[in-house]
Amino acid sequence: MLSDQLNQIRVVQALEAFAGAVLDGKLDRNELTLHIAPERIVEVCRFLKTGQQFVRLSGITAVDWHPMEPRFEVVYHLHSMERNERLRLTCRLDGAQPGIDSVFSVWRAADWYEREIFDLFGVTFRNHPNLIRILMPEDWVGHPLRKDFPIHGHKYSYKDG
Amino acid sequence: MNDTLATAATGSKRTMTLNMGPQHPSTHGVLRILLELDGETIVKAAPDIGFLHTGIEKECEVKTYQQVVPLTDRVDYLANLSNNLCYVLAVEKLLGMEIPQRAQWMRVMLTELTRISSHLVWLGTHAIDIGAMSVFLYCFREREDLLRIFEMFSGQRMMTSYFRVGGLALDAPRGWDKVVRKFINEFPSKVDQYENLLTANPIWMQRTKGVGHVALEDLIDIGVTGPMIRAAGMPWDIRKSEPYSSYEQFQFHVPTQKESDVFARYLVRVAEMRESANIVVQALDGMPEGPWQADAPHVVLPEREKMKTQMESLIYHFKIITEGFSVPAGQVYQAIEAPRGELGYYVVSDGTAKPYRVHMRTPSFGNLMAMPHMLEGRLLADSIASLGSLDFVLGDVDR
Amino acid sequence: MGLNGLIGPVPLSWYLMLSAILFTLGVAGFLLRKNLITVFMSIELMLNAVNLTFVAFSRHYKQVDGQIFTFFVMVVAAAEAAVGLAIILTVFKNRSTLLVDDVDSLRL
Amino acid sequence: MDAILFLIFAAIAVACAINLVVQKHPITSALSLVGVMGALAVIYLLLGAEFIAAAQLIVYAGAIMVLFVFVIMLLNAGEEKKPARPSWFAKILGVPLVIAVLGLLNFFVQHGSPDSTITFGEYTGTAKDVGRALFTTYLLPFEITSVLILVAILGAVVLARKEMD
Amino acid sequence: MNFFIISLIKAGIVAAVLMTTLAYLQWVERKVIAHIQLRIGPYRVGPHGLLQPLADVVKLLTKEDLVPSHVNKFFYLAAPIISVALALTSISVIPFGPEIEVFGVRTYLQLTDLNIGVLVLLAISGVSVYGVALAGWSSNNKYALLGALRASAQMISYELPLALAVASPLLLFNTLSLREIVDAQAGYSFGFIARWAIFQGPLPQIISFIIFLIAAFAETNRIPFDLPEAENELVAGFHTEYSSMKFAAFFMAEYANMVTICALATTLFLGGWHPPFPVEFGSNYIPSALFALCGAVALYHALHPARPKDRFTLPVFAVVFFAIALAIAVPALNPILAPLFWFAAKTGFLLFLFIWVRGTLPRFRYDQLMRFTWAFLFPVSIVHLFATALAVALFTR
Repeated sequence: MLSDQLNQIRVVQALEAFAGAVLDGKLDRNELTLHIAPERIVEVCRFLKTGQQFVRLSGITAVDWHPMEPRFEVVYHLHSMERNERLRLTCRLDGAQPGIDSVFSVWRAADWYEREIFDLFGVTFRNHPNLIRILMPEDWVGHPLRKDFPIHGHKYSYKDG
Repeated sequence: MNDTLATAATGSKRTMTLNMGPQHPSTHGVLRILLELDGETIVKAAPDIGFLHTGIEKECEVKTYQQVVPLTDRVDYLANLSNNLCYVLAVEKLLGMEIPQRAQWMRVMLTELTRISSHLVWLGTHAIDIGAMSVFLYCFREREDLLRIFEMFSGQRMMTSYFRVGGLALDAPRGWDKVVRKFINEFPSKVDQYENLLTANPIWMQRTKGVGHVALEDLIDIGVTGPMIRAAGMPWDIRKSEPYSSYEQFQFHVPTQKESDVFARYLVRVAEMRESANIVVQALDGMPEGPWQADAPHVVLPEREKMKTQMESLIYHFKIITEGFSVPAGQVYQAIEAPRGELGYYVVSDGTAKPYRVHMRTPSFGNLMAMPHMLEGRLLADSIASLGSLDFVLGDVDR
Repeated sequence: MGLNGLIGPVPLSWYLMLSAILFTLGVAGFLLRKNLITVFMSIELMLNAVNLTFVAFSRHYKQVDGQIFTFFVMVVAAAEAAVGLAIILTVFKNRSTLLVDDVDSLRL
Repeated sequence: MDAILFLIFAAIAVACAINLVVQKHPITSALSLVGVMGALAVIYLLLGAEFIAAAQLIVYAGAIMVLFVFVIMLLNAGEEKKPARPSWFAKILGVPLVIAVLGLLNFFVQHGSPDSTITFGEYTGTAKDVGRALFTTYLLPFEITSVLILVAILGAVVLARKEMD
Repeated sequence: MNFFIISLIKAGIVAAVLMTTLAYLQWVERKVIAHIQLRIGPYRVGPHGLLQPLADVVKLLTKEDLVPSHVNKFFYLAAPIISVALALTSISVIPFGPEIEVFGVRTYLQLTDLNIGVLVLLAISGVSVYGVALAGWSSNNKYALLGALRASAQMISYELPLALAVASPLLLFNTLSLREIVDAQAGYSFGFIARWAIFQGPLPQIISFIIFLIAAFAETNRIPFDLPEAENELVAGFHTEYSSMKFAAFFMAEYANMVTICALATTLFLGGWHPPFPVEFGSNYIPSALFALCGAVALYHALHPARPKDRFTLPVFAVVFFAIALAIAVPALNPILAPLFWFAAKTGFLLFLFIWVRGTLPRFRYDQLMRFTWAFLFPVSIVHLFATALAVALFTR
């Protein structure tokens, strides 16, 4: 499934142990992106951290590909200081009930990033210790970074006449 | 009077909840920390952020690529040029653009000056938090000079927006090198002044040594970057490990300390100021001549003169102004070493003239996560020193 | 005694009477109040009343011994306050109450 | 002059003492006690006991009572709840009994005490006198009090340190 | 009745001078700190901001007298009164100068001389904790309460080394009266070394002077011991909830305490009003000479004005300085003004030290501050007291 060029890369070779976890991959502008099956994300991450020296989670974010399906793409930026290497993992999630396992158990750094995505995109992270809104007020309706959320906010939109 | 202090008199533990912020002199902005105190010892610290959330990431999606640059100024308003640089580098990476040497060196020089200015604000506020009032004003004296330099270059003191996709906004003004050289020649002696007041001061050492310690493994696990992690003994600096904007052509050290306490962070940042000054001197000495903008007419605005005389330039100018330039589809993550740590811009392009998604991996956001670890079990007075050593900017946290 | 008495010297008995009144009030506070700290303060009031008697008699006999006694009483009161307040703190830590009536069992 | 001063400060002392007993809030009581002590310090001055007057303020008002206030603030002790209803017997008998006791005391004091008057300034027990007596005649008790203080400090420290569970 | 009239006049003069001093001390502090920090400080109201204290007073007086609804009103209002009353009372036992004769009336330059003057000052400083503690408690505010708890603990703790530091020179002088203490420091050993307590045999009291100063910083809640009002942790500490004149009262109490404690240090350790070297070497001319020098400098700057306004303001200053210099030089006034000058100069120098330190040092942490007094200052002062006692016992009698 992966191109030969990708299969040359050490990380990709190492990940062959996880059959079916890596759905796709891409080496673009010198950046490696691996497309991971959402249900396998935690074990892949744990393996990358312990086995492949990706000890740092640089950040997690999400992209909303509305109206495409699967709509949400959760993006993990991993970094290995020993190997001086960066790796991007992405997971595609359905728009109806977007949810994915939390990687908090792998990196504590995931805490706030996952809360931020929950807050701004409405993606839930299962097993997250404290999944509450972080940037928006607690009683906020909607998720601002979704593409169907108007830039002015609902309050000032003219949708309802 | 009995319930005034919201005391939880359950069993033998009596704790008091103290709401530090959002309006508090030491939270450096609108940060709210819910502290649970047992006497003066912090049992639990829960930061509450988002008071400065302005939705910059959302706003980026409706601007053209060039229009995003002024927004990045507002993210970390103390290190605006670093934000400019990071965004610009990310877009240039998407475009696959080559930037002329002079622009790259100019960028390096100005971001290093930004680092100095940002560290000066940190040092001043950190010192005044611990009670050393005068250092604050000394630091702001030098920062004032720096802001004047920024104004000279860009016309703005803080919201510079000086770096543009494809180069700089303007060529360097006349006489810039004299002004910068004058500042940078005097600057090391100014750092000596701060150090005279603080480094060997027994009270300063008592207040900062052994305070706010977090082990290196924890720091890495929590995602802390920048001077904080270097103060714990990890010599990791993106300028060295993943050089950008021709940093590989400069000689500099990465100062580190072992102790991972407030004092170590202080030493690291002060040493970084000196290193930055060193880099600026190198940039001044070896500043290459040449164009300050890339030769990419579809991205870079043409010169005024050309626009008025050449049809082609006029068309490009019109197109860039009205609809911007389209960027090939793809996604890039560009990380740079901002004053506070790893600043990363994740830019997704769908091939149009507006970024599809801009995510800012800001250092303050990642560093602030370490705060509960730093505060819990320590004294309330230590919280001030620890918070100061985190060096966060709330605009950077909330975006 | 008239108005003259008001600008003249003060009889010793007045001092003793003041001391008696203060002592009585101290006793009253000790018996009536329920708060441990207030009870403790009533004891201090009684000590003060006694001190006054000492000083008055010291003055009457023109000897300094009464003042020495007062001094010792103060030292004892200081020691007592330190230990007593420490005990009160401990009691409060363990029972979260300061009411005398609630501190009735011997174990802490 | 003497009698006026005495009466003013005696009145203050008594008023503060009554306030101490009557007030519900411990802090108010504590400050009333400070008032009593201040008034007593002035009365000591009238009696010519300068050193004791100063010591009264330094030790009693400045140290012991500050400790009380400190502890009250620390514990955030609130107002006393209304105490259990006193018995009707105590209510009816209490006030007359107090008056009777005071009257009786007055009688004995007036008649039993040596009939002398005290004039301000006639005699002063200076700090020098007190010091001389303290370090000669009363040296042993003085040393013992220092041991007492030491024991008290130890006791207080032990009590404060002890982690009870 | 003569006694009462003289006392009243003296009290009036001392009150007026003290109040002006307090107001201008604040101006001086702002100016000195400003110049340390490369600013110019108050400059707008009057020449060099000299009328700034007046403007501040007017501002504070006309501000709304705010009493928050959640406070314990009685104590909330009583606390600043207690603070300021005690702070102002204590100046009454400080001697400013020797016995003088004005219009045939002989009187001391002192409000009242008590046999136990030193003890009175200690007592007042002990009781003044109540103002702070009550302010914090009655404000019903967490920051204020924490500030008050810190303040009371700190003031009680530092009273010990303070009292012990005071006790050492008392062993030399053998008296508790402040007047006699100053008298005991008169004269010069070997004809030129002033017999101040810090120079006096058998054991110069320099160590206890330093201990006294450190404890004084803590007693007056100044940097590096200003934890009760550490604005970065506790907002404004015990006076967080206070505004307008009630706030000004705390402010005034702080400055009055500073003045008192510096005056006490001068009296106890620096020989009160006695000049640092004998009259034979011309110590009487120094004050006049100093003021004349000030006048000359002012005149010089008026001729070379840095700012246009200086051309008109500085000559006025020069005239005032020359007038003071002349007044001190007048033989009839010299015996009154020269001692006052020396007393004011020494106290002023100590006050300047307070301000200087504030511009330089960071502040301690609470537990460090407590450990500092109990584990270091207290033992050192006890040892020093023993040493002094031993020296006095061995060498003087």
